[in-house]
Amino acid sequence: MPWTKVYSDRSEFDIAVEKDPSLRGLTYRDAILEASTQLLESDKEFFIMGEGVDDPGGVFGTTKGLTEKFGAERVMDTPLAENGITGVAMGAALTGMRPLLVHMRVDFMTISLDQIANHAAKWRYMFGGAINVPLTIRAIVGRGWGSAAQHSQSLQAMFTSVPGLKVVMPATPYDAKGMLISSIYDDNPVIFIENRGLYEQVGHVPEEIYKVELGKGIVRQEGTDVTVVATSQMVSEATKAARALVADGISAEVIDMRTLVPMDKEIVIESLKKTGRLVIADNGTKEGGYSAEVAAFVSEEAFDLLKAPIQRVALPGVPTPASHVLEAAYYKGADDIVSAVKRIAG
Amino acid sequence: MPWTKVYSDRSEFDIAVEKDPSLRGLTYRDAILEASTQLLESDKEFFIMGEGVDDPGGVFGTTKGLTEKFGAERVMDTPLAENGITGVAMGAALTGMRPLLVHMRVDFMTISLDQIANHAAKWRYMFGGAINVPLTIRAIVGRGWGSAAQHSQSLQAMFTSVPGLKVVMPATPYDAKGMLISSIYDDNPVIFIENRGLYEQVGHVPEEIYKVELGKGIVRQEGTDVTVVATSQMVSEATKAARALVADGISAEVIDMRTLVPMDKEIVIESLKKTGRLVIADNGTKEGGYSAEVAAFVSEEAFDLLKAPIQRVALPGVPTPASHVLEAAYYKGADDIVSAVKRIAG
Amino acid sequence: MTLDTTVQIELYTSMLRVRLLEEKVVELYPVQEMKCPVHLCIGQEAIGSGVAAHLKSDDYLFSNHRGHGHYLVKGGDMRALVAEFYGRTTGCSKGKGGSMHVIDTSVGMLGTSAIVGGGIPMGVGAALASSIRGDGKISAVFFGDGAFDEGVFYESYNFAALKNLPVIFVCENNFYATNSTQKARHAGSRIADSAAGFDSKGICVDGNDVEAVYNAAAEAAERARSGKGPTLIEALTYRWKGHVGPGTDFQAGCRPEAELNAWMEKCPVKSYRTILIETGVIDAARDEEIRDTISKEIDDAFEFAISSPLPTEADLMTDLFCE
Amino acid sequence: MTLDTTVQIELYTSMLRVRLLEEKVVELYPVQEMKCPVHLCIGQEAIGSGVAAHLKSDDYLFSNHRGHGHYLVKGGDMRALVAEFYGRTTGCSKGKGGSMHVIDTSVGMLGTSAIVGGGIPMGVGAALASSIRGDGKISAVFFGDGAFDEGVFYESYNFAALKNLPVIFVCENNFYATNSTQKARHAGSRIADSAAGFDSKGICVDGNDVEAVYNAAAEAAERARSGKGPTLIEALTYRWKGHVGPGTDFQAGCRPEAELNAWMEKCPVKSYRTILIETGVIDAARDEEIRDTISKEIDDAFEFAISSPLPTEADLMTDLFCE
Ligand SMILES: Cc1ncc(C[n+]2csc(CCOP(=O)(O)OP(=O)(O)O)c2C)c(N)n1
Ligand SMILES: Cc1ncc(C[n+]2csc(CCOP(=O)(O)OP(=O)(O)O)c2C)c(N)n1
Ligand SMILES: [Mg+2]
Ligand SMILES: [Mg+2]
Repeated sequence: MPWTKVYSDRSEFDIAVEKDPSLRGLTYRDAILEASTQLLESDKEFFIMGEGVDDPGGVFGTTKGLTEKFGAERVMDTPLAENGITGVAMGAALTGMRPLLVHMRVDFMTISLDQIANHAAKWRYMFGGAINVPLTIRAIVGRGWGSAAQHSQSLQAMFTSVPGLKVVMPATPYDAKGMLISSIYDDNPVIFIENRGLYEQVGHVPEEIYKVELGKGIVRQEGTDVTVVATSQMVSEATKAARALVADGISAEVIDMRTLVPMDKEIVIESLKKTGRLVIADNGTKEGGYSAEVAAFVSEEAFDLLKAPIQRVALPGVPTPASHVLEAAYYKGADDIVSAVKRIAG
Repeated sequence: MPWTKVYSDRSEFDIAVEKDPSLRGLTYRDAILEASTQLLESDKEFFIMGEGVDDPGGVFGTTKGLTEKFGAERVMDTPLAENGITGVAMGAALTGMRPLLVHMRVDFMTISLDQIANHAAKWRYMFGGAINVPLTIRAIVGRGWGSAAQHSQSLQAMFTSVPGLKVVMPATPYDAKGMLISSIYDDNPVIFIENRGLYEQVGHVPEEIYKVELGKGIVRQEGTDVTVVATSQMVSEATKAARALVADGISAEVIDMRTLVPMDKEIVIESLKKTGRLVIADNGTKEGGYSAEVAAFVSEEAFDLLKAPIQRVALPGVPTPASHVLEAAYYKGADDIVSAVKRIAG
Repeated sequence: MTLDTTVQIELYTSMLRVRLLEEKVVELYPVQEMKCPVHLCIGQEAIGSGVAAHLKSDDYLFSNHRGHGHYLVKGGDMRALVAEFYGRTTGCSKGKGGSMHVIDTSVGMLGTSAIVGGGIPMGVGAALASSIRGDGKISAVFFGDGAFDEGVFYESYNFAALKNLPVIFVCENNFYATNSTQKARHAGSRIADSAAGFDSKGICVDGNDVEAVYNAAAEAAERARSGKGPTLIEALTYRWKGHVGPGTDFQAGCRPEAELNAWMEKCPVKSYRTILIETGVIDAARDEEIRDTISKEIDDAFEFAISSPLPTEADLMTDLFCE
Repeated sequence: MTLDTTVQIELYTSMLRVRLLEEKVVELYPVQEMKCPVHLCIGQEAIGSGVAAHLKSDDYLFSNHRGHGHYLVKGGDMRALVAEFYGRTTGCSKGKGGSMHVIDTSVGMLGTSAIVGGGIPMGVGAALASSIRGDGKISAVFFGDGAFDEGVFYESYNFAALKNLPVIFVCENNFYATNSTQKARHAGSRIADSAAGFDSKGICVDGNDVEAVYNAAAEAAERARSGKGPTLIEALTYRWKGHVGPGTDFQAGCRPEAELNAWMEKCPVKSYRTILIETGVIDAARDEEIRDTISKEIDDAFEFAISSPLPTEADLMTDLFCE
């Protein structure tokens, strides 16, 4: 299936198009923009709000031109008031609208954690199912350019630790579009996390509106020796690693979790039945991160399948440093996954 | 050592006093109050602030009478403005003072997560060690009485997921006093988490000022068959469980982690060398909780010691329900630990 | 402006209904079958009643921890409210919310947040939805003087005023947040005046005078419905009971007894009753009749609640996500 | 009030020093050796210079993402600043902070937050510390009109006014937060007026007129030092460069070019130079001399930075906790 494929760079996709000219290439950024555009066109109850969504640059390009096209009431710049604005979006959602709130950087969402964790996450349960919260929040995470501690966090664990939030991290343009549409039509609050490192990535994206089911992982690369469970941008690092490992005679299976909550445990367990070895690659902090939950559930529910220690490839337990030398040491990539696999591969 | 002992109820302590009249019994609540009083008396740079610290009731009794005694400038009631006030406390800390900020319920700290996670946690690292943040925040967690979703969370995982915060959860009156004093004199931001279910617990507490080192767990009960790693109020549940398990011929070792970050991995590994079996008991949510990190680190660093799946006894992945029937089903106790142990015990 | 007697009787009935319900809670709470904290609004009834008189059934209302009255005046189902106090499956939140979390979406009562200030932006958001849809609905959001401390009030009001949204901010200033006085928390003292900073309208009103509240809310509702944006109503009042629970709190040193007594003199229900009787709008018999009807409704609601089933363990994991 | 010529020359020198440093950044940034975002304050120099003139070396200052100027006017070490731009171990934050996170505790510059509004409560907290200690120090906190959107501003100001703390709030209103205009974000338009809601003092001042800022800050500092509490200074100004980076932004449609040009006419440095020359405080030769001294300092700082060592991988895990 063309849409299950991860293209690590543009040239790879170009080769694929030569073979199959029906493929429609779109960047991850444009996939988000296209989903947003089509939702604005097709659904009066859908609207977008966020700081700078009407900016000439359009939140890294993902909202570019939308205000001009759909008006400032449906694509609305907001004051810098993250907690209040989140509550505003939530209030609109409670009336049945489907707001999409955009945060240029996930770091700013700590300001609105009360509305997210105490309100959006709890409103339905707390009222015994009497009301839904069809709110989606786009959170942009990932590496900047010397952006340092307050502008490049990857806070997925903050959201996965609170029951009541769906948390998704699409890794491909195809999933970015399909999962954004699914998130909007999901009647629950969804934290939709995008790694800005993916924006330039190109992949096949159908023109029509389509959904990708939330809560399902996907095998990006089949393998038999070791399972690499990856999220978001680490998926392409994992596929690169898998390719490199072939030379060592190691066959790695790469699973893209796509949805962090609710977690697709089945797909991990099925893979471990083959491989018995697990590496988890996530771009959040290692200690207390999402990778911890994957390791924990496996050591609890699938322990007997494990033939070797679990390995986590995730960020070290310090804030992001600014200096490029330190940044390079801080971030993890395919090499680190290769090393982790080798540490436990039979 | 008298202070390493966990007394599950008052009568147990009374018996201990009969044997050793030198024991000085104090409730957990009064241990906090005593530490606060002694710090106020002995250190001009120490002060307390928080909503209701001057209340006649005194934050569940833990600050009772302090404003009368030390004045409203050193034991200061604040507006309901959690984010701002946290920043204020932090600003005072940056000048070298040692503020203690008190939150009646951890739920309200989500409002101040920006100051905690983006500022307090990062200030030292972000400035290359040029400045310290000797700020301590008391966060009260745990079960209420039909208090429901927004008034009874146990959010330790939210703090342990952010590098730069020390996170402690003393389980006994002795540790409550000693660790509060250590936290105040630690030059780093410390989240000091108290389970309100512990306030009535009595234990030996020396009268003088003393410290209990942060970052060190403690074995509360020696055993050989299974290790129960517990936090806070789950420590006494774990000791009860260990006692009950004797009847089944199972010898459980109970470890009180005391400090969640930095984690005392050594004490867990040492115990697993004996037992090879691990149960983790924490009063936070299971999925994405602190228990996940313990399981993850063990499955990564001490996998070879494990003879059986890890088990987690922690809260189910829903907000706290109000109805007492649901509350009873929601919370975990000694019975659940016993069951978990039995599931994996040989 | 002199009100129509029908409206006057409605206002009176509305307040009395809240008062009698709360008094029943006071009576039965010690039995310990309502196993959750209750925050009573006895003494503050005029505010909800006066404001809600201007809300249509499909207008929106958001409230806080002290929300029983708001729920009732908006038309929320009394049986479901009381059943919620008792943690029953027939409760408005199926027992999952308890007294602090009540909802009745059928009358636009979209919930209460027990996080101080938490409901304020939601009221603004509902108004934003109405504005985008152009459906003519308005929102009211109730909060205390404590919530005025919170930055989220400021952010929400700014946004509402900036976008001219149809929302009424109702600050019930009872001068205390738990046991902390307004003076201990606010550098300024005139909450209503702060609307000026947003080039918006603030009205300070005697919150124990239901007609004064009614008139202020009339203006606010008119502003909302005619696109003039939000209004900040500050209604001065006093809570008779302790912050939480059915008892009084002066014994514990929380507040001066004399202060309470002075405010009890200004009881919104009793004083309005006197006015209505003196002006011949009702007589004692009619008053009895009204009380009787309400009392029956209340008795029925408590019976309903007490005889309703408790949830079972199986209900614990339901209602988190909508499928 | 006519200022002493020494003060005038100091103000001029202070502004010029910031301007020339920033211009050097503009010149060298394209080389891509400063590998971090830079937020330049060219056009806004008068504010920091005018305020800092009233701060003693041990008074406190907190700033934001646009903080190079504040760092310099408070007396921060220029070498360490530039080395920080270059991510060197000799940087004021050892390369861990980058341009957005600069500090010099030896002169009371306790850091900058790149979270909009994040530094404001800290400035209040430092003032609280001074108030408790009675050490006579005051604090200044610099923030933009964007930070005025945030609830934390409101909470912080309320607390400072409530407790009469010795702190000066300096809002540099350059009418934009990134590319969002003040009108698009504030329901009201007079930031300084909002102090009235806290029964406090607000002063709106021409932020491009260094003496006007100086005079406003004199009053604010006097209030702070004499126990009269905070003052909110709103200084109207304009940023010449794009929100981030060394280039202009009108080409990209971020702002009207004419607006920029009009503000460039009101250059705080140039216009003050003209005044000083016209009033004979300095002459062209003296101006050259001042510029020369500054340029040498700047060249030295850049040389120092560029020749300083980069951190190594081993530095990654240090500085998290104080042992
Ligand atoms: C954010 C937050 N801080 C603190 C609390 C604890 N708390 C619950 S109600 C209350 C007082 C609220 O006062 P006010 O808003 O005036 O309402 P009132 O109780 O007077 O009706 C406080 C402090 C809370 N629930 N939420
Ligand atoms: C809480 C928060 N929201 C958004 C941002 C992104 N951001 C960085 S600077 C900025 C504009 C700030 O405007 P202002 O406070 O006026 O300062 P200026 O840049 O004009 O000096 C924004 C929106 C941020 N850093 N923090
Ligand atoms: Mg109140
Ligand atoms: Mg600005």
